[in-house]
Amino acid sequence: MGLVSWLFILPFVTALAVIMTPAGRSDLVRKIALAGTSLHLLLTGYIVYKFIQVATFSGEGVKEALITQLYLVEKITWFESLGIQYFVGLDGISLFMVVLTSIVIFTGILASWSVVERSKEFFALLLILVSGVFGVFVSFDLFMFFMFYEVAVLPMYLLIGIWGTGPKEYSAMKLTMMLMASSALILVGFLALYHGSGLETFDLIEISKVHFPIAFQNWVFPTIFIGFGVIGALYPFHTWSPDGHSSAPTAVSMLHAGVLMKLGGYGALRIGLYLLPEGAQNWALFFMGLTTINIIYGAFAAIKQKDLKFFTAYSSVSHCGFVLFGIVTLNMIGVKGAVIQMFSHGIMTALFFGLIGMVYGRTKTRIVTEMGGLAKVMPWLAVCFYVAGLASLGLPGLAGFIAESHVFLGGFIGNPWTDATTMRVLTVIATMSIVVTAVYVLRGLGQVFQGPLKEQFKTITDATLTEKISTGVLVATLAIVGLAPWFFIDLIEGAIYPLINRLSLNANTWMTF
Amino acid sequence: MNPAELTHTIVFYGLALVSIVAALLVVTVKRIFRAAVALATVLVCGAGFYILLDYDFIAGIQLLVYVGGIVILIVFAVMLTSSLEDTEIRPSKSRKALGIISSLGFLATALIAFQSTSFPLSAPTPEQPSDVALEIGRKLLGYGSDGYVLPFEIISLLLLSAVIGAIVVARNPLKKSSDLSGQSEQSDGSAT
Amino acid sequence: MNILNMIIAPELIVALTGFVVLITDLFIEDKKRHILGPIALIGILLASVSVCNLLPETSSMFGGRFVFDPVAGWFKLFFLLGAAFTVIFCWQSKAREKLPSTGEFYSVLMFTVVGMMFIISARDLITLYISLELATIPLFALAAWRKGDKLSGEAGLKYVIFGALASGLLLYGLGLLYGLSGSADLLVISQTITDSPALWLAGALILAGIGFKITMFPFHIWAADVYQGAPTVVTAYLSVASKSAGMAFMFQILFGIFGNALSEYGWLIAALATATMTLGNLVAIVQNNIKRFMAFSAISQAGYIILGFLGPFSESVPSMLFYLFIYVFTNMAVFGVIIYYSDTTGKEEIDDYKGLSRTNPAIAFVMMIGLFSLAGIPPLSGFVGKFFLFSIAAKAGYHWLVAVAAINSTVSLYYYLRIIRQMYMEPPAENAKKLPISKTLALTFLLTTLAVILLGVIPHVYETIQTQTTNWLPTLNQLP
Amino acid sequence: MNELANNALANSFAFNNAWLIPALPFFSFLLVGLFIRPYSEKLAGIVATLSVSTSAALSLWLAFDYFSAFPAGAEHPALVSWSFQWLRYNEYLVVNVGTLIDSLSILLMVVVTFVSSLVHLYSIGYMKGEDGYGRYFTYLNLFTFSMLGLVVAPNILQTYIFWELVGVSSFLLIGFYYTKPSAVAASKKAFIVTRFADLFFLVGILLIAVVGYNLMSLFGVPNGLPENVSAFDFAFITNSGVSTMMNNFGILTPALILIFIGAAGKSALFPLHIWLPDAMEGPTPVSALIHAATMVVAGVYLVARLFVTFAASESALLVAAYLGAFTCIFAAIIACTQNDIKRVLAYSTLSQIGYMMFALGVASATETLGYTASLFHLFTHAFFKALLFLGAGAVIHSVHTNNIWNMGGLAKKMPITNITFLIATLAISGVWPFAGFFSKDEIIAAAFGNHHYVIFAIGLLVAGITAFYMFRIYIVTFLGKARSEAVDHAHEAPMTMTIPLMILAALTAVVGFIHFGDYVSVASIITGDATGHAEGGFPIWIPALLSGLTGIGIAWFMYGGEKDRATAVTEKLGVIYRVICAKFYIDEIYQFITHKIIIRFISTPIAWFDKRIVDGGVDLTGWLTRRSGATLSHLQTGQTQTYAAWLINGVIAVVVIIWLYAS
Amino acid sequence: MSFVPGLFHWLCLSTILFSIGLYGVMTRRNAVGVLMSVELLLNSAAMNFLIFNHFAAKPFIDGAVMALFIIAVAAAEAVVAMALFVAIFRSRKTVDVTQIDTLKG
Repeated sequence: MGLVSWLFILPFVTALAVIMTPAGRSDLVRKIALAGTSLHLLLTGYIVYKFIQVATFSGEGVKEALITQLYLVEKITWFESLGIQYFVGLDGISLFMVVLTSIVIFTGILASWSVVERSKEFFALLLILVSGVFGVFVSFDLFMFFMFYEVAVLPMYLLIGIWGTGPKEYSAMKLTMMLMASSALILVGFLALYHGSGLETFDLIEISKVHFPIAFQNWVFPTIFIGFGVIGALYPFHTWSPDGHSSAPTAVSMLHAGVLMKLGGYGALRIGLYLLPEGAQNWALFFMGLTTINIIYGAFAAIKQKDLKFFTAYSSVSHCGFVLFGIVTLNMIGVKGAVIQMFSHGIMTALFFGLIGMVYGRTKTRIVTEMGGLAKVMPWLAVCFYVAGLASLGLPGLAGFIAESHVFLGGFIGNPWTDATTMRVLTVIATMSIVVTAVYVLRGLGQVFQGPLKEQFKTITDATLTEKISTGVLVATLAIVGLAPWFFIDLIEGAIYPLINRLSLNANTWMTF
Repeated sequence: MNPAELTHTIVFYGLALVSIVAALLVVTVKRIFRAAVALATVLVCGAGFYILLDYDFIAGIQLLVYVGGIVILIVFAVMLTSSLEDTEIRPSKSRKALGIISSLGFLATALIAFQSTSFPLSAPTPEQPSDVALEIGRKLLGYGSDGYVLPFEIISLLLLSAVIGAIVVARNPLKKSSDLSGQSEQSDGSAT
Repeated sequence: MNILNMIIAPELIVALTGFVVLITDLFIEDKKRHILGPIALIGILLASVSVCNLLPETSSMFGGRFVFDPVAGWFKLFFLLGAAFTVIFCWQSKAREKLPSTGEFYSVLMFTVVGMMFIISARDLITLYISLELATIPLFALAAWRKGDKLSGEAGLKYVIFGALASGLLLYGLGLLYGLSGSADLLVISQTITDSPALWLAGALILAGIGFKITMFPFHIWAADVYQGAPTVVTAYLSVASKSAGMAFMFQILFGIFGNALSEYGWLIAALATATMTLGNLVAIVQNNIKRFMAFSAISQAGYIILGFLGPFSESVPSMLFYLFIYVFTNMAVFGVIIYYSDTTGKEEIDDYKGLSRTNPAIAFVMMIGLFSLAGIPPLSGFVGKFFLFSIAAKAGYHWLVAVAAINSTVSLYYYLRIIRQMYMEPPAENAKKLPISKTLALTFLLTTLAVILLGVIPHVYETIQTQTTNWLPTLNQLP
Repeated sequence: MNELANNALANSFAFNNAWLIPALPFFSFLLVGLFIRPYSEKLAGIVATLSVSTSAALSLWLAFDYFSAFPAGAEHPALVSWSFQWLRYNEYLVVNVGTLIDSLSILLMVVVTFVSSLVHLYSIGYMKGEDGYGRYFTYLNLFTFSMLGLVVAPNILQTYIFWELVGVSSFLLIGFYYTKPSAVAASKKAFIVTRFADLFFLVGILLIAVVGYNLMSLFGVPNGLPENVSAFDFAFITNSGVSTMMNNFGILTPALILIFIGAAGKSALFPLHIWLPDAMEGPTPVSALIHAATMVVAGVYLVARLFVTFAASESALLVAAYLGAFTCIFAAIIACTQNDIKRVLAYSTLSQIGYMMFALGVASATETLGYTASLFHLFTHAFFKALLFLGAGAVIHSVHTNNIWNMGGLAKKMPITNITFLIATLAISGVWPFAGFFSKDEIIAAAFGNHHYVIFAIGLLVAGITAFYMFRIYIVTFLGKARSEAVDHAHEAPMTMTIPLMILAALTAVVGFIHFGDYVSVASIITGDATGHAEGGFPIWIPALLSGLTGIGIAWFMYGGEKDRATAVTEKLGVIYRVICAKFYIDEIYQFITHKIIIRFISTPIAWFDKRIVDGGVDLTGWLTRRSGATLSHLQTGQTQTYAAWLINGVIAVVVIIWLYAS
Repeated sequence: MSFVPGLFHWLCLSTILFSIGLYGVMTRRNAVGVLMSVELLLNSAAMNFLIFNHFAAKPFIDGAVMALFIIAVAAAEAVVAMALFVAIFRSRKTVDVTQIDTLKG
């Protein structure tokens, strides 16, 4: 098996190892899971190193490319009568997402150090979920993509249902049903692509060589965009996220909000925009309106929330709105912003949910008004919480600003197919979210960490070592991405050129970058 | 209309009338035993029809097997499951209505369908093959492309398994255990 | 002529096993009755071996009346597989699920398998009808096998009446076909019939016969009551083997007779498929009895399989066969657990599965894998099978139908998850304890779970079916 | 730009690594914050102060080098000494983080580093014994770093980045005493109000950048600019060709107004001023540093940096002028009625910034005197306002109360603070030898010079009012008899606190005499030369000095004597007094808007809508499927005969459907 | 239309018998009655085959063979059905189809 396949086989193998451990030794289970994920971190690092060596992402061949250039490719025929292959590879975007997932699962395992009840199944399911997510990010065959997508979605049900809190069955069932219904839409889209392309293959690269008729694109693009939008918390379909996250255990909501919601953005980009450019052009304005509501709606709803997890869930609804907003701006800067926002929001929400889990572990309550003045007793967590909060409101020097500035700039520059003034008006409305985000972040964190310390919280301890490492790693990533964006930006840019070139391939005006 | 055709038509309509009345009796008469008798008359008229269609061998089989065997079997069943006199209570009004509507509906659709399709009639060759029975016998055991030895074998298996099944289901258990539920049945294994 | 390579060998072997079991049953005492199961199994094994080495070629006997081609071969394997599982479950069930007079049970079972094998190989109306009746009438008796039990009796009664009515209608339809074409040979019929109202009536009547057999929408009403009433071993057999026989019969009719007209009536099949799927899924949500629940799940699965008749036949025949193959394994895995659980604890309600994962995790895992495969969750084979079927419907242009089918499989996931919720999320009842399991049953569960997981991932299974059966339809029409 | 000057500067150490000036506080922020703070608090204070003072020395050295290379009166070029490509959106939108050195940035650098090091020194004494001592110095260093980063930014996006960082560090510092709910609320209010203004600033930047980008992609890089210039760079924005083109596109004025709103938010001009008085919750040295000398002048700096573009668009400067003037008079009036010493100083800062802003506003492309006057006032104001705050800090430190009415008679107890406070009060009132006189006089002259007679009148009036309220608090706190027993055991502040006071006092005395015009000025488009000084004509300083002295007189009259005539006057004013005292109820209006309207009428309905309608929709579909499942299951009646009916009618239905379809 | 019984007349006869059989299945309350109606159905189907054989496939006699087999199948069905009715009668004391409906929902 080549290097890239190990990305999703390693978590699976760790899961098996976790299941195989003898029943008595529950602490051994956590250690194996940690070993597996740290090994995975090394693997990702090595792959990034190999990728940078072999990939060219700024030469002039790249600017005019029309087909995504993949690296470290492995291709084995699977069902060759139907044209299904085991087709795995990496390009700028998926590498970026792989790094994100690897970091989030590593910190996720650390953050769930205290899960004791049936920990074997918990860690096994978590790792299977992650191997599904890795599978999605590296597979370039529609059938495999869909298969891993559903593998990623299903363990959520058991994870929330068994280890969750509050109305766990209801929210687990609602979450699974909405995500599976969305995968139904995606399935229709994929099969339409498979048969619409005329050539007998599920290979993404081959299908991208076909120019689909406009009418065909006009109905397939919204199906796929909405299908992926549901998991990317697109406006009317986001209701599963607050319930799902608030009753999910810490590591699960870290993983889910951090990584699974990015599948939506990634899928819309990789399948929707890449294969159906004209469809994207016709629908861009509609979805831009929807995502702007998404951003503002999520932010305003977050102000009112009393429960910390609901508060973060609505904030991630608003931030995921940025991702989809960036995609429908249809220009290089906007789409690049969308990808960076996927990464930065992934890290941010993982940090948020991790910290909430740790605070909940100590104060046994998530209601904001019941807590107060915790900064005195747990300074480390308070600092990390504030870093996450400031990153989410887009403070320069942290990852949030880089992504948001790209998205706003992309929105302002516009594209030749949508009318510029409406696009700019929508972008201004979206920019207003930085104020609303500031309001709810500071309101929430102020109520929890500042103000006089309540009696019963006097004896709380600060972060333990594992918690320090996990939050430390996430904060460091936010800072690195925020302070030194230049080294990975052109890595993404190289991967986005084909998408943008295809947009103007058949349109009359040639898209200036 | 030469005399042969005339008798043919008269007999046809006579038999048709009798069999339809008898069929109506089968489905409507209150006492089940009378229904069995009506069924017998329908089958006999059926045999008559077969003779009209020049298939006297089949008519013979019909009389022998159908009327002789199956009707007698039904009579046994009637006696075993209820006393001769007890009458069957009338079906509810709505059930009767539903029955009439569906059956008439079916009749209407079928007749309209037959009305409007022209069936490919085979050329009216005057002479019938010398002996239908011989022909049938040759067909039944024929191995060739037009023989039906395979269904002949299969029907034998069918009859065998039907009989076995019937015996297992209808055998009355030796012990008169009050609790008839399956639970107790297990204790003594299958009664040979 | 060596008996094993005669193309009628499989049928003969199975019939022979039937007789052997019947006769040995006469001569052994009560205590040794449990050896009958293995004898039946050996017979089935022999038959499948002979089917396998006959598989790739196509040849005919009795002057074209009896044909053995790859599709028939695969169908025979499905019947044998279904029968094998039924025999194992009947043989292994000790307490509540133990059937009276097992000797007769096995022989009648064998005879029905022979009937099913003849359906797919028949090439004329009479053989087709008689083998269908052989495959159906003994089932009436099987359904009522546990004569003491009221429910089993009622199930048998309903099955007899409904079955007799359906076969009456089917017969009337076949009569019309015979009338319209003047001959009893399927090939001749398919070449002579032209579109006429009488043909539509004949088609509808035959559809009734088919619908009864594979529990399609307007004709599925009997399924729930019979599945619930009949002994669980028979229900398993009904849901797998009888449904495959129905599919075999549908192949013969739709491909054999209406082959060329099929594409025009695609909309009818699409409508029936939608109705069957949706009804099966919706009603399954509110079921509490596990057997009745499996009945509606089987009805919805029938809805998915019919999708295959819409698409181009070179691709749809292999996909349908592949889906059936997976369906046999998955359904038998789930029914195995149901039979085992009701055998050891005597409970049939969904809520009785509370906390199964705590008391015996292995059984719960087998059940979960089976249910997830039925729901079509990757990477299990159920998903792969469904994906290929939906892709056929998409190729035929019925995108709306693919959407409906996908939404239906999501709804189906809802009620499969209801059981998994009981097993994994609810705390076990107090007196729940680890249930004893025999080695053979454990082996069967292992086999089914492995098959369910590996069939989807390993491509060779689908590839072999595909290569052997793509050009089946044309060969169907030029045999003498 | 002659060669000699260029190479003289080329090899000067200070110029080449000017980036050290902002970098030093950053490194010390990391060092102190992460490592030193947990171990020893004292060391943290010392290291922090040392780093800021070294960067102060460096900036002085840089100033010396720069002005020796470009002597006074000559033209002062803007040179980018060091920069690297931080973020590349596309080839015309590139953010090169670096250091831009010109007279304006040097002025600000000197002021910021100097005042910051004094405040650091002062805080060592002031904050002794407080818990979170190390944390305080880390925040202070972070603030100094971000302020310096803002000042040296060569492009507008880097300004925005450090603008935000300044906002965050002020949030942290205001909320230093986070156990006090009022401090938490104040810090939150400050951050949100500035963040609201930054929204407009960001939109302004986006507008200019995108239009610039379109221009460059259509017409290429304007001549006279380096090849790799980006649409964000100040060089590009202030380029006259570019601004004229943008003007006739009609987007220059709206963009500049947006940017001005951003500046107004940070410099707390009228509508967005509410956060500054509350910011007094933070420790006093913080108020001294942030709310006197540095952060609040960032807005003025920004307008000064873009002065050429502002001048190119007609109405942008007018808006600045009138808003500045109004804030000036508005804040001055309120200052007269406040009882908390720090609130008074806060409002006085508001009014002085109003001065600076309207000084810039009255300047124009041709008459650039206002530009120099405003920056001169910024320079002098930094010193005497910092002195006032530190003095007030010393007083509060010893008397432990902010309310001036329970102070009084402190002159004897705290002689040094008294004298230094007096010098600063004289300076701000515009009395001759001290700095305030020169800079304020120049502003009024500029207003008069550019024929803005209304603003000129306001300037004069406010000069008087300033003198009045400053002397009011001086007299009440230092002279007269002690009004509470706390005053008895008041004692002089320790050495570390009095030394900065004395240095600042000396500076306020001396700095007025610098010929500011030669150093900091912008060439007027027409005459080409910088008009540093108001030449000849009517000596404006006379009326200015007179109004100052009258203000002092009135204050002496009302508060000097034993009879407190002040209460008499306030009764007569009655309701007017109460309105002013309540700061024109602006805070309540904001409170109403934010809490009542936003929380009640927008976010609650959205949260409710989300729960009921959108969520309800999903649950409805779930309920619907279950309901239809139940109804369909009733079709299974159990009656065999109905099943038979189903079968037969099924057949009939199929035939009929085929028939309908076929026909 | 002429009185001589052509194909259509015969078909009318067999369809009428068939529909009466259908009516019987739907309304007869006694299980044995239902069985009798089923016999009617099968008998009319057999007649149908013979009619078509006589009119549409004269020289061949496939129809007749089919009729024979139908009689055999009818017999088998009757056997199983009767056994079932007897078993049910023994356990429930009634063969009234409308009362045997415990399995529903």
